Amino acid sequence: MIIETREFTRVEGNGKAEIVIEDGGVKDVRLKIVEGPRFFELLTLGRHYYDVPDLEARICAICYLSHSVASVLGIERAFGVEVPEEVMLLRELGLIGELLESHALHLYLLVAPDLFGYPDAIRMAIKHGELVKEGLAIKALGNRIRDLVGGREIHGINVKPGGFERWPGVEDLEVIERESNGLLTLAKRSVRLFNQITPYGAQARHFIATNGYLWGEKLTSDDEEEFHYTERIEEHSLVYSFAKRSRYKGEPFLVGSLSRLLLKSEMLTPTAKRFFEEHKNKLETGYVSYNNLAQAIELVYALERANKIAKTLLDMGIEGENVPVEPREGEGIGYVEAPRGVLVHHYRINGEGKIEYSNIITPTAFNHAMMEVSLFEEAQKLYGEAGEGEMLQRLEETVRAFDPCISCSVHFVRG
Amino acid sequence: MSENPYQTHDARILEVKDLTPREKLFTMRFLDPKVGENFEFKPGQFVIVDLRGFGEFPISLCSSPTRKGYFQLCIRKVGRMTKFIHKIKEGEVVGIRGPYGNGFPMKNMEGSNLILVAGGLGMAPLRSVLWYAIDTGRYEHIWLLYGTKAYEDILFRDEIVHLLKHGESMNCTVKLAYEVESPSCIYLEQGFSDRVCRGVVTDLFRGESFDVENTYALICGPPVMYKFVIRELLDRKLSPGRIYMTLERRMRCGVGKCGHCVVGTSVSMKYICKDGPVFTYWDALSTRGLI
Amino acid sequence: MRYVKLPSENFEGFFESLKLWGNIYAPVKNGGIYTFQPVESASEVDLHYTRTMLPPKKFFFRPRETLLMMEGKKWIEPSDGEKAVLFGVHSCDIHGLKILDKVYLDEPMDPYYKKRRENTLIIGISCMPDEYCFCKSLGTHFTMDGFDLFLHELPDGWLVRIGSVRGHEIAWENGEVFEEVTDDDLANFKEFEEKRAESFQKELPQEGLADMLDLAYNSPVWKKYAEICLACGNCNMVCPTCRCYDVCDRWMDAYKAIRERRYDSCFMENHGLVAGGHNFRPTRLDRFRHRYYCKSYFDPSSGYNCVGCGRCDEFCPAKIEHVKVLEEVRGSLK
Amino acid sequence: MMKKKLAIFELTDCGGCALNILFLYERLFDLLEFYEIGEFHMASSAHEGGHYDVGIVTGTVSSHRDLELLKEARNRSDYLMALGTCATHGCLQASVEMPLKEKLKAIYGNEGNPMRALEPKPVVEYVAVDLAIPGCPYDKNELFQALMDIAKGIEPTTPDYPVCIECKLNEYECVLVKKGLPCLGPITLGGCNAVCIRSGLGCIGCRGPLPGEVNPAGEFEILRELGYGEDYIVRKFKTFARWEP
Ligand SMILES: Cc1cc2nc3c(=O)[nH]c(=O)nc-3n(C[C@H](O)[C@H](O)[C@H](O)COP(=O)(O)OP(=O)(O)OC[C@H]3O[C@@H](n4cnc5c(N)ncnc54)[C@H](O)[C@@H]3O)c2cc1C
Ligand code: SF4
Ligand code: SF4
Ligand code: SF4
Repeated sequence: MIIETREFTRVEGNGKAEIVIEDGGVKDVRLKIVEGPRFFELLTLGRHYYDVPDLEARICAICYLSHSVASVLGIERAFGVEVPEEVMLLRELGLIGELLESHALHLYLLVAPDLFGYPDAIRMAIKHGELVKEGLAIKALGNRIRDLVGGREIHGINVKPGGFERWPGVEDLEVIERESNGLLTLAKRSVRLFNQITPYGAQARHFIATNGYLWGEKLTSDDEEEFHYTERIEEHSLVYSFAKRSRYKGEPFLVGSLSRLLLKSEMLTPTAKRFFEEHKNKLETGYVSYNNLAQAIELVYALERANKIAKTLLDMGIEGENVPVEPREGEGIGYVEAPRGVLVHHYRINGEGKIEYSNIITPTAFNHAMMEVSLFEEAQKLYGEAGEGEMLQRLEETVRAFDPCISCSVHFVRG
Repeated sequence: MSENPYQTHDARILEVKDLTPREKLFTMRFLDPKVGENFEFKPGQFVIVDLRGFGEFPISLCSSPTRKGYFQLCIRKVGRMTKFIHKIKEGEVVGIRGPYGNGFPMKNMEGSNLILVAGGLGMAPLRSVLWYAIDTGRYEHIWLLYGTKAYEDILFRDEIVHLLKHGESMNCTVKLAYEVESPSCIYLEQGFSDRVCRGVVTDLFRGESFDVENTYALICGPPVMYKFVIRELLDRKLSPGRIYMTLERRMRCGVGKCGHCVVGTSVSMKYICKDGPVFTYWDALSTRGLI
Repeated sequence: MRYVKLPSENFEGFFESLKLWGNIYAPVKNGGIYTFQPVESASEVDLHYTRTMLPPKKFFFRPRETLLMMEGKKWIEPSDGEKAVLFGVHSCDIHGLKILDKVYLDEPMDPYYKKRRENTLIIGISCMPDEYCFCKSLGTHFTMDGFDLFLHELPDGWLVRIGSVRGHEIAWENGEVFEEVTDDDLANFKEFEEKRAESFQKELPQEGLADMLDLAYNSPVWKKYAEICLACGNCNMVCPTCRCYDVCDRWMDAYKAIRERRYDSCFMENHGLVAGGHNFRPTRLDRFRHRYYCKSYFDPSSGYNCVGCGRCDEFCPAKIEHVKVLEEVRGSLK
Repeated sequence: MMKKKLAIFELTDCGGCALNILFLYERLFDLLEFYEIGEFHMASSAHEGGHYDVGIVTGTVSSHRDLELLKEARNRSDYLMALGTCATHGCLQASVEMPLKEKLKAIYGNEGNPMRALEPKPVVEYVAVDLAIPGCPYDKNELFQALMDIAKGIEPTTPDYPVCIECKLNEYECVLVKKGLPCLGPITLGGCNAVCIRSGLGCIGCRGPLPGEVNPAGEFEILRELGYGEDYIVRKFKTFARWEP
């Protein structure tokens, strides 16, 4: 017998799960991404590098900047371009804006209704209006940063190889400095709120992240030194899904907030670090549901870090000089931490600056196997114990814990 | 009220009447009696109707200024705003500003014959002229030549039939041309065989002769109609200065600012809203693009 | 006309004193263009600018502005009483404003335009033409009115013409920064004007222009240019005498609306469209021609609707040149 | 007053057009004065079914699942809106000109099509819609105005001018004329407030071509004169709107 969930709601994109029941027990669980294929890799083939980040941004709206930054980093590495600190700081600021926007959306509007037992945040707002407003406030700052750095709340095209077309002004940075500080209390409150989450899903055994907090030159894992994705991660296609599945050392692994905290806690800002220490034992169990708690802690990190970056940039003064980009033959990989985990853009570019090969692996694709394992374990736990409705609800919550971005996952490429 | 020409005055819709499936007649009165008293207009002028929060659009006044205490607008349902106003019910309030435009030179024409040539919705502004002329009795004889698609499309049908029957006593000859045959039309045609026929409006000129020295023609209809009617009139030697027509263009302001209704070339430029909407055929000859 | 001299060393003091009259807006370089922007100090101003992208009409007839705001079911007017000083306006643009005055101050007056005109001082400044200017051939390179003060560059300062009572008051209240004009100054002024007169590279002969164009209504030249024109409307937007606007009501929240107007362009397909789908200027050719006719319309009381500022040429992506089109059309008559 | 029932149906896309609705922030609550949300996958687990007054579809039809959902959306909604360039023109994901089989093979390494993918096409290729708001993503104020108008019983207005108009209203430096960047503003439908030119970049045409008598040939010549290759220009033109309606 196969039990099928409805399509997941309160996640980005379209997916569902099938639970295979045999001999009175759960035999297998399949996570089906039903979002149609999107062919982004093909779209960029033969294109001039300059236009590529704008197009790649369109892979996903929630994390468009992660895509454009990863794309830009990949291109710059292929050309051997080095950009000055202010450019990297601004890009990081953009990624932080994205993290704020995405985590606030996910925690307050998509997960919180589960905690309080509502179908959505709009209906939840009737009783818990303050909470929804707090979430929207954090989200709004995130979007403001995305607008500033990226050029638009969604799919801006301001992030370019070599720098930016539009540079933020002093006033813009002052606003960010002020607001990031002002919102910190809300973020702290969210840690307390999402600390209520109970453990469910599987316990991850492997964690992978980039070697820098929000972007990196390489990947790192719980038991390895730094490596390139091509060296340790295999992927293969599935007949029942438009997304592919990846494994590390033959095993599922986790990317995202929880992995970042566990692998890179020494990079955290002071308050975020304190929170991490406080909840460390819990987080270290590796239950995927604690990803939500990790996200809340990351909100604190993001606000503190945004504040710091704005201060630094104000102190340094923005030069606003772009680095000239000369196309040359080369290959480069851009690693970025999208809000939901590691994102890879890999390009080979020819001497004229045209894309010859491109491969994109998104966090949800990395997490695919882990999601299936989690669903499997959760289904095993609940099948026969709880009613079918309750089980399906819990399975949906399990998927939601990953903050999956299904749109992204449907087009990682082999060029 | 303030001096702001874009401000509109509240007017209550007293009555809404279906004239045809597409046209409704709105009878309105200003809420503020002072505004009502100051609202003096000439046949051929128009107002701007303001549905606050949605937009504005120009509509000719179709009642005669001789009828006091209210004014009437005949509105065809064609697009966004007009569809919306067709949903509005009696008793509701809309904004009105105006009257705008030059209107027909009714004073100058006193003592003369008037030929009103209406096509379709063109009947609306000419109805104002018609009743003004009848009410004041200052004109020699009035012809109304009205071309319509079908029986159902005849605007102010009751009035038209009434005038077909009793018009002569008011110095008024009404003639009607219809394009689509129907029992009702045939019935009408049988009743008034000399004045109702199947055909287009120009067919109604057949058999008519005018005293060209003492006659004015007033035309309003769809853009394609003008050329044919004017030829008919010129054939009868009517001077281009005695042929009046009322025109329409897109308008945003109605007071000669927004530029949409500007027509002409380097030698002559006209604002339809301010210099018109009534023009002579001579204006059309000297300003390209007017018709 | 009254004349005084503003020596270079007093320029800053004079500039500062203008702040008493309102917020100062002046031409500032911004990337590859100039724009009129609020400025705090004289050093921000580019006194030798060629032309701003949007002409000073933007202060009186705003690119976008709220005409009315809904309160309950009534419209109320927004209030805007800003006092401003428009510093550094070129002669052609002053002529442009005079043409706009003809429209917006004609009865019934546009109250928004009128109020801002009253609340704004105009300080003109002399200029040197670049490759786009053809104001001299239209007689708009010099203006006798339409300003409060007009500054003409001299080697050691400025010859200032005083054009209004308010201008006079400024000169009066700042007596200490001005000097009497000397013969040397006049000689320098004359020299500047002569040099300027010789620098024009473009000319639009006015003689018989209006009637020739009318006669050339069916010239193939119109068609040739209409084919490369993008109908993007940029030329309208930057024109100091274009004044078409569109109006739109918008919802600000669930129950409040505003009525907003914004610049419109006669290149838009709907400009001549009326209900029922009839379009009085259905093709790009019609609209292209319409703009040229509108700009070349000769009003006996105010002259042409074009002041020769060169903006439409500078900002046309298709590089269509106003003078060239008109000359070719006229030429095609022979 | 009875609230209208609103449903948002998401086909294959980046999620931006659905997300952008949430970005209305407090104005979302203004809309909720008139609407009740019956279905909105991204934000709600509610699933009321039945009849909807207003349906919004985002995304392209890229699989049989999408097509089924679209048909359902059309059948159940009185007023159907295609929202975003995916739904109105196909956007990026529909711009790869290659047979579907080859595309699938290039990406998934086999020719089978177990998930029943379809050649990605905009919503308007399959069903008639009452309103199409393009943009990748669309301007959220435009959606707000449209939904307010619909709520109040009037047809929404849609922009009918190129991006250049708004670019000039904001007094942005023209990047085509002054920097020689390939800006598609002159031939692209406005309504985005020229947000990309605000950043000093050329419009990449995400709102699709301006309908009516535009002049892509003229734009093509201009870009060629600026030194851009023909292939490059053609591809740029087609990026968002291969399925131009
Ligand atoms: C002087 C004058 C007198 C008129 N008298 C009448 C009348 O008595 N009865 C009648 O039914 N109609 C009359 N019209 C036409 C009427 O104004 C249009 O039918 C109406 O504006 C259409 O608006 P809409 O929103 O329904 O149409 P849409 O086609 O949806 O129009 C959208 C917008 O375009 C503009 N527009 C479209 N058509 C016209 C037009 N013809 N004139 C001006 N603006 C237009 C309007 O601003 C409108 O809001 C007159 C027009 C003018 C200029
Ligand atoms: S700026 Fe040039 S291309 Fe654009 S409408 Fe004007 S003349 Fe045509
Ligand atoms: S930058 Fe682009 S959109 Fe703006 S005016 Fe120039 S061509 Fe038009
Ligand atoms: S400027 Fe062009 S690319 Fe940018 S949002 Fe507007 S239409 Fe889209």
